[in-house]
Amino acid sequence: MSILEVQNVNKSFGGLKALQNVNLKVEEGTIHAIIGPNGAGKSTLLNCFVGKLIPDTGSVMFNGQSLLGKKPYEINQMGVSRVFQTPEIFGDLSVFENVMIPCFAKRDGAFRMHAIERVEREVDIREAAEQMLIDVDMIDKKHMIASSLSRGDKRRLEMAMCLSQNPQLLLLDEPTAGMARADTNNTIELLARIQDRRHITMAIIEHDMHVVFSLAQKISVLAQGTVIVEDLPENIKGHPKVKEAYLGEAAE
Amino acid sequence: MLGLNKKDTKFLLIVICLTLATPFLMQPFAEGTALAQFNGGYPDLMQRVAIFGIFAIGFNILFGLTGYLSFGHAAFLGVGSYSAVWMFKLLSMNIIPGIILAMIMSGLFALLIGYISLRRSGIYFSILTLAFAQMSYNLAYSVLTPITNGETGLQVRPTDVRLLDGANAPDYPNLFGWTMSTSYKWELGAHQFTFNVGFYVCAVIAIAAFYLSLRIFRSPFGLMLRAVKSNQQRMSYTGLNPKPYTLAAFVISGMYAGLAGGLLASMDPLAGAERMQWTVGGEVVVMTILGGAGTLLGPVLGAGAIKYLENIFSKINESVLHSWFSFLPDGLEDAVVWLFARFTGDGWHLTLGLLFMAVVIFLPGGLMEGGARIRAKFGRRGDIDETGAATKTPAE
Amino acid sequence: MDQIILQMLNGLDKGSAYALIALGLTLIFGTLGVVNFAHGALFMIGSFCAVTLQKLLNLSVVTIDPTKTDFLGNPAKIKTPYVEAWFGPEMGAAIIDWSVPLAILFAIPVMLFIGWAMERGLIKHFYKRPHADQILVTFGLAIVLQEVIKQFYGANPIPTPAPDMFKGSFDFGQMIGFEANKIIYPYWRIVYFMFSMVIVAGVFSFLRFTTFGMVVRAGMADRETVGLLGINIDKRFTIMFGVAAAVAGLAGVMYTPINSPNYHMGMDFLVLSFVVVVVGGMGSLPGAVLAGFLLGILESFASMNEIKSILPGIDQIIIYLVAIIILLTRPRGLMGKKGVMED
Amino acid sequence: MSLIKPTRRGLLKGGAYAGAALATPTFFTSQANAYTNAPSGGKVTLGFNVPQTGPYADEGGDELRAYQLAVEHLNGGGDGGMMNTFSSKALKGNGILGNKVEFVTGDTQTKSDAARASAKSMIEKDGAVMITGGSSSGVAIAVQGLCQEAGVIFMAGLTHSNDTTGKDKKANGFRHFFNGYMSAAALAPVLAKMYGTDRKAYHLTADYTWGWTQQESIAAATEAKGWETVKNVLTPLATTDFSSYVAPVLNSGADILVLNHYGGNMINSLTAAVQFGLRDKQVNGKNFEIVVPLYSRLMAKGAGENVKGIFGSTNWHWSLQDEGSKAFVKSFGTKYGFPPSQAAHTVYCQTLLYADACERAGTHNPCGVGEALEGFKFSGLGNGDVEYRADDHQCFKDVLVVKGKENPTSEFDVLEVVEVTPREQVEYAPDHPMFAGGELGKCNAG
Repeated sequence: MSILEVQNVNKSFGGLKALQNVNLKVEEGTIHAIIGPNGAGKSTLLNCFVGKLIPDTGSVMFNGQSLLGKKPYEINQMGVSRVFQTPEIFGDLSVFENVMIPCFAKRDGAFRMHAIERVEREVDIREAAEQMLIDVDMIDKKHMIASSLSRGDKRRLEMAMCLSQNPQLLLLDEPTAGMARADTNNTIELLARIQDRRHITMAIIEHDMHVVFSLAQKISVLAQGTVIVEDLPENIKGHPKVKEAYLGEAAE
Repeated sequence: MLGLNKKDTKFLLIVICLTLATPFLMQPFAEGTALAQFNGGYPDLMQRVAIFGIFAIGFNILFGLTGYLSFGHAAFLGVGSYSAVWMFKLLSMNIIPGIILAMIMSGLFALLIGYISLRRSGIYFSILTLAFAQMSYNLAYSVLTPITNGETGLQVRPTDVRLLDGANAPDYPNLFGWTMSTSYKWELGAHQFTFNVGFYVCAVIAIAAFYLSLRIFRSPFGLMLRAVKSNQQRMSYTGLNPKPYTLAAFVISGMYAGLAGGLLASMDPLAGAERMQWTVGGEVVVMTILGGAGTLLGPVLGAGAIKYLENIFSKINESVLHSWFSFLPDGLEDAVVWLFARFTGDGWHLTLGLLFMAVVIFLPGGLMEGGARIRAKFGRRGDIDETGAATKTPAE
Repeated sequence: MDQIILQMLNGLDKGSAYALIALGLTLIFGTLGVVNFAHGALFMIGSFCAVTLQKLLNLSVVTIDPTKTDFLGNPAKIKTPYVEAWFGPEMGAAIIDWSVPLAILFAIPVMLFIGWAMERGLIKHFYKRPHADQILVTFGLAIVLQEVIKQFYGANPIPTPAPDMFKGSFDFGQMIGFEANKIIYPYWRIVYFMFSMVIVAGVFSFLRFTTFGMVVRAGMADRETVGLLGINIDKRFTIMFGVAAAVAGLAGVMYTPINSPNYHMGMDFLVLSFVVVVVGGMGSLPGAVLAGFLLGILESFASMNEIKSILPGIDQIIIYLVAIIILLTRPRGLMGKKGVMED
Repeated sequence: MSLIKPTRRGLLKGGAYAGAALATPTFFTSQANAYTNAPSGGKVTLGFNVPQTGPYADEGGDELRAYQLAVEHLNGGGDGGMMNTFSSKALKGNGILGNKVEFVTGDTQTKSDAARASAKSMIEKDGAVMITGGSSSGVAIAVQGLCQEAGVIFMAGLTHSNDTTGKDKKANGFRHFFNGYMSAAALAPVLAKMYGTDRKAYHLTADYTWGWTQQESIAAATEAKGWETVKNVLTPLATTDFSSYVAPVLNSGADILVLNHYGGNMINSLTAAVQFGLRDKQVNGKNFEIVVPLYSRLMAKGAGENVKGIFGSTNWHWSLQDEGSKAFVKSFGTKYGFPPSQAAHTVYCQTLLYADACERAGTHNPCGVGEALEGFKFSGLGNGDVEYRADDHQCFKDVLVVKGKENPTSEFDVLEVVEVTPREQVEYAPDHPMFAGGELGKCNAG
């Protein structure tokens, strides 16, 4: 069963058509990679999933419910989390607090006036957050201020924040961009482990083919705003259309 | 105790002790000495420090936690004062109904202004709040005179209705018969200490206000507010709606301002339109930053520093200076007096301006950072250091 | 109809003052990202440049005239300004008469210097600090500046008249076919309007047509990239700060005949100038100018009796009301850029 | 309770007055002090509460100079100033009732809140037994109310609103300065004489209480002389550029413009009116004229030569030639090098009058002092024969009608006195509708 279903989505900015008749299905429990050359519309598409952009036409269905016109926090509450290309974390807060916040959001919803309760006494939340930090190997950095983390750790923290919500669908925007090979491998391993353990559906935008082919169970190739191929990884490798899209770009 | 952990309880106890001992702390010098000029332990100043402390604590919940800089909080102070005085006129000179209405009205007003202003962020938000406050001030000064008594300010009169008060009820603001202006004096050698009912009412309320703000700082709600300041985008992609959180903080801080306004009117039953002017709103901004925005105790220190300066420095005139420096030879005396007179008496604004600049330049975290540095210098990291969130580490 | 034209003229005139102050403020916002609460004080200092020059020109030789007495019955002191002694009475009197326009020449170097000194000595260290800190430090500076002026010149307004030839008014209405006395307008206000147009045009063409200006504009858009190109953008920004101070100062100099300067006037204009800049949109120079004129004109119309009789007190709040409406309908003011000062 | 004993000092009319059980311990009655801040130790402290920052700081500074001079004279220093010409001879130059006069100063900032805070600190901290000063009616009324509650005497400084001794009058408050009604009563006959009785007036009025009361007074007085009030336009206090209010005047058919403004507002509106060339115009076949009902020399200076030939009224002017005025100008001028302003004159008189009343009453008790001031008739302080009316604590005295001088001989020579309107002409019944609605109440000694 597909958890995310995109049908005939069009989006243009002024005269520029960023997305044209995009169709996409993400199956539950899989890792689905979206690849494509620069400017193919990958990030635009992702923005349409999380409520940052609203498509001009078409539909985006999540678990049978339309995401169109919903606010980002509503979409998240439905079970969609997103990791950004440049890590979006709470820079002024400690690592531990960063992870606690999504736990609160998961438990208490979009708004709750819990002004008299104490963070210290929220045992469930604290335990969940600590477990999450152990899972991502960051428990030793629990009390550090998030903005003082290394770039890799920031991204790992962001991932931990998303995962701690136990989302049904995790969107990852170039999770390994700018990482050293070792870090990249760690990330691949982490994602694989999570998928294995929690069966979270993931949609990944990625440039690094090593990452894509290590993780993805299905791949959509986006070029010039439209999905040109959607297939299993082994079929993508030698696909002529994909070659054309990438070579065309290289030729420019 | 009181739903606080050990550190916070200790911190709160220290604050309580300091507050209750204010009549001693602000009156360190013996009467009749030259330094007695610097004594600030008289009722009006102590009340004002406590009241503006409340105002700043409330402002800090908005600005310190969410980072939203409002220039319009003076409007809530004014609304609080007007509501309280109207209660004195209509219902009773007992301050309880006045203070309750002050908080309700300012809360409603804050809800309205906050709902509109929070549609924008950053400087756009600041200007929106400023515009609302200036509109309130201008109207209160002129067109709304029937409600506000304009330039003169709303005052109580013997002819007022005062439905709940019997024939023997006090003519001045009181708490069940205890008039705010009653003072007791204790002379201890050359020292004189004044214990004023009004001040202790303010002090108890200020402690309660401080306690509430401590709880908010330590609550999940407080954590969410800090998240608003840190990264709103991440917040909404984490399934949290920043708007109601910010609006709640705005309304809470507006009610704190209203409470302060109600107390001001209770200590001195006159509500002037100037309370709504942007300079008053700016003053609370300055108090908060000066003391240390986002710290628990900083805003109170800032409020104290500014009110002390305003009331004590402006009174040091040239004849006072002459009496201090009369031991110097004539020519030198005049020169020294001239020099000091630039900064005191009618020059007290200059001292104020220089203080702002010095604090921001040398103590970026405000007075609290100064305190932390002093403690660090003596190689001791006290408990307050962390619980007071004086350092840059977030108090978890 | 004549009333509308008249208020239009008034609006343009008020607007030109607002526009000039807002222009300088935006240069500082836009280039340096600094919230400068001392900008009103710069306007005030500009005004006091005119006062200072007038005082300097009036420095006098004092002679005792035994035939007259002063208020205490002592022999009166007769003062003859040095300029009259040097250039002869007529020429000297003419120089004194023209002290306000002459103050432009005096104010430009003074204001450039003050702007430069402020930026190098203080503001430079606050680029990376939170806006709240910038507000507090510049607010402190504004207080210090105005108190210093008060020490020298006292608190009362000081009359600084326009030159004689600009003192009267002329019948603008008759020129365009109205009856006499329908549309009367003072010469000096026309001069002020023209002057501000020249300044605005000057600043815009400086930014548009000189290489210096082009670099600054590029730096405003993307400071880091321009810095990477090996251009010393900081130095140019310092100069822009000086220019902004000079624009504020000149606005102040020319405003003195309209509004006798006092040490407090900067604070009166501070709030207003921020409102104008924000309504225009942060970081947009044309926006600042446009908003200045818009608010000036609306303010003038709001003070018309016909409108006040329908909405009493509307002239008290019009500026703020317009600001709220504009900010709610256009999130970044009239012409604001995304992301400037939104956090 | 052996250590903690309540005293009257610092007690702002507490529970004792109200008779509330909690705060009325019996030991109050055993107190030696019968009233707030009774002087002790051979010293008496007066509180001078004047604007030291903000637009009226210079006026406040001048008041402070006059206060210092008065204190010097009361303590027997200097040349004695107007003490020598004052008709009452109770003052001996040995302080007040033998107590050496000391003073404290404070900053009103021309804001009711700050002024009250400052006055309270004088009463609570410094033990001031009398508060005086101020440069605006809002502040005067606010501080007057405070002094009534606290049980000290308030000798008002510069306040011109009818309300100060009208609907906001207080038993503990006294005003030497004149008011809007008196300005109008003095000005209207002169205006009628100079400009004729068939005139149409256009009023620009500062949009707050003082402006309204003055406008009401002027309109009533001039209308009684046959003038017509064409229009009254309220201008916001914060206005700095009055062009849009001045511009429509010429087309309104009015031939007189009345500027009910004070301070910075007055300077700016007058400057705008002159710049718009109103005074060069002919309307209804008559020269267009401008009137500024309340003049202050210090402020008029700020308008430069725009004031030339413009009529107004003032409380006192240094060029007066009576003995009292001459003595004061000499004494002040010798000490400070320039002539005193009307604000300085008023507060000097107020200080002397207070001291004299204490001497005559034989006490500093506000009730005794108030009784001595009520109905007190005196002369020799400038302004001819003066009476502090018992009904409303307003001083009645001659009012000066002045005009901006055409050919000033010095920088202080801004105004010239056109007419000294005798006291009878500006008097009114205590229950005059413009002053109705208030009650003096009973004196409060704390």
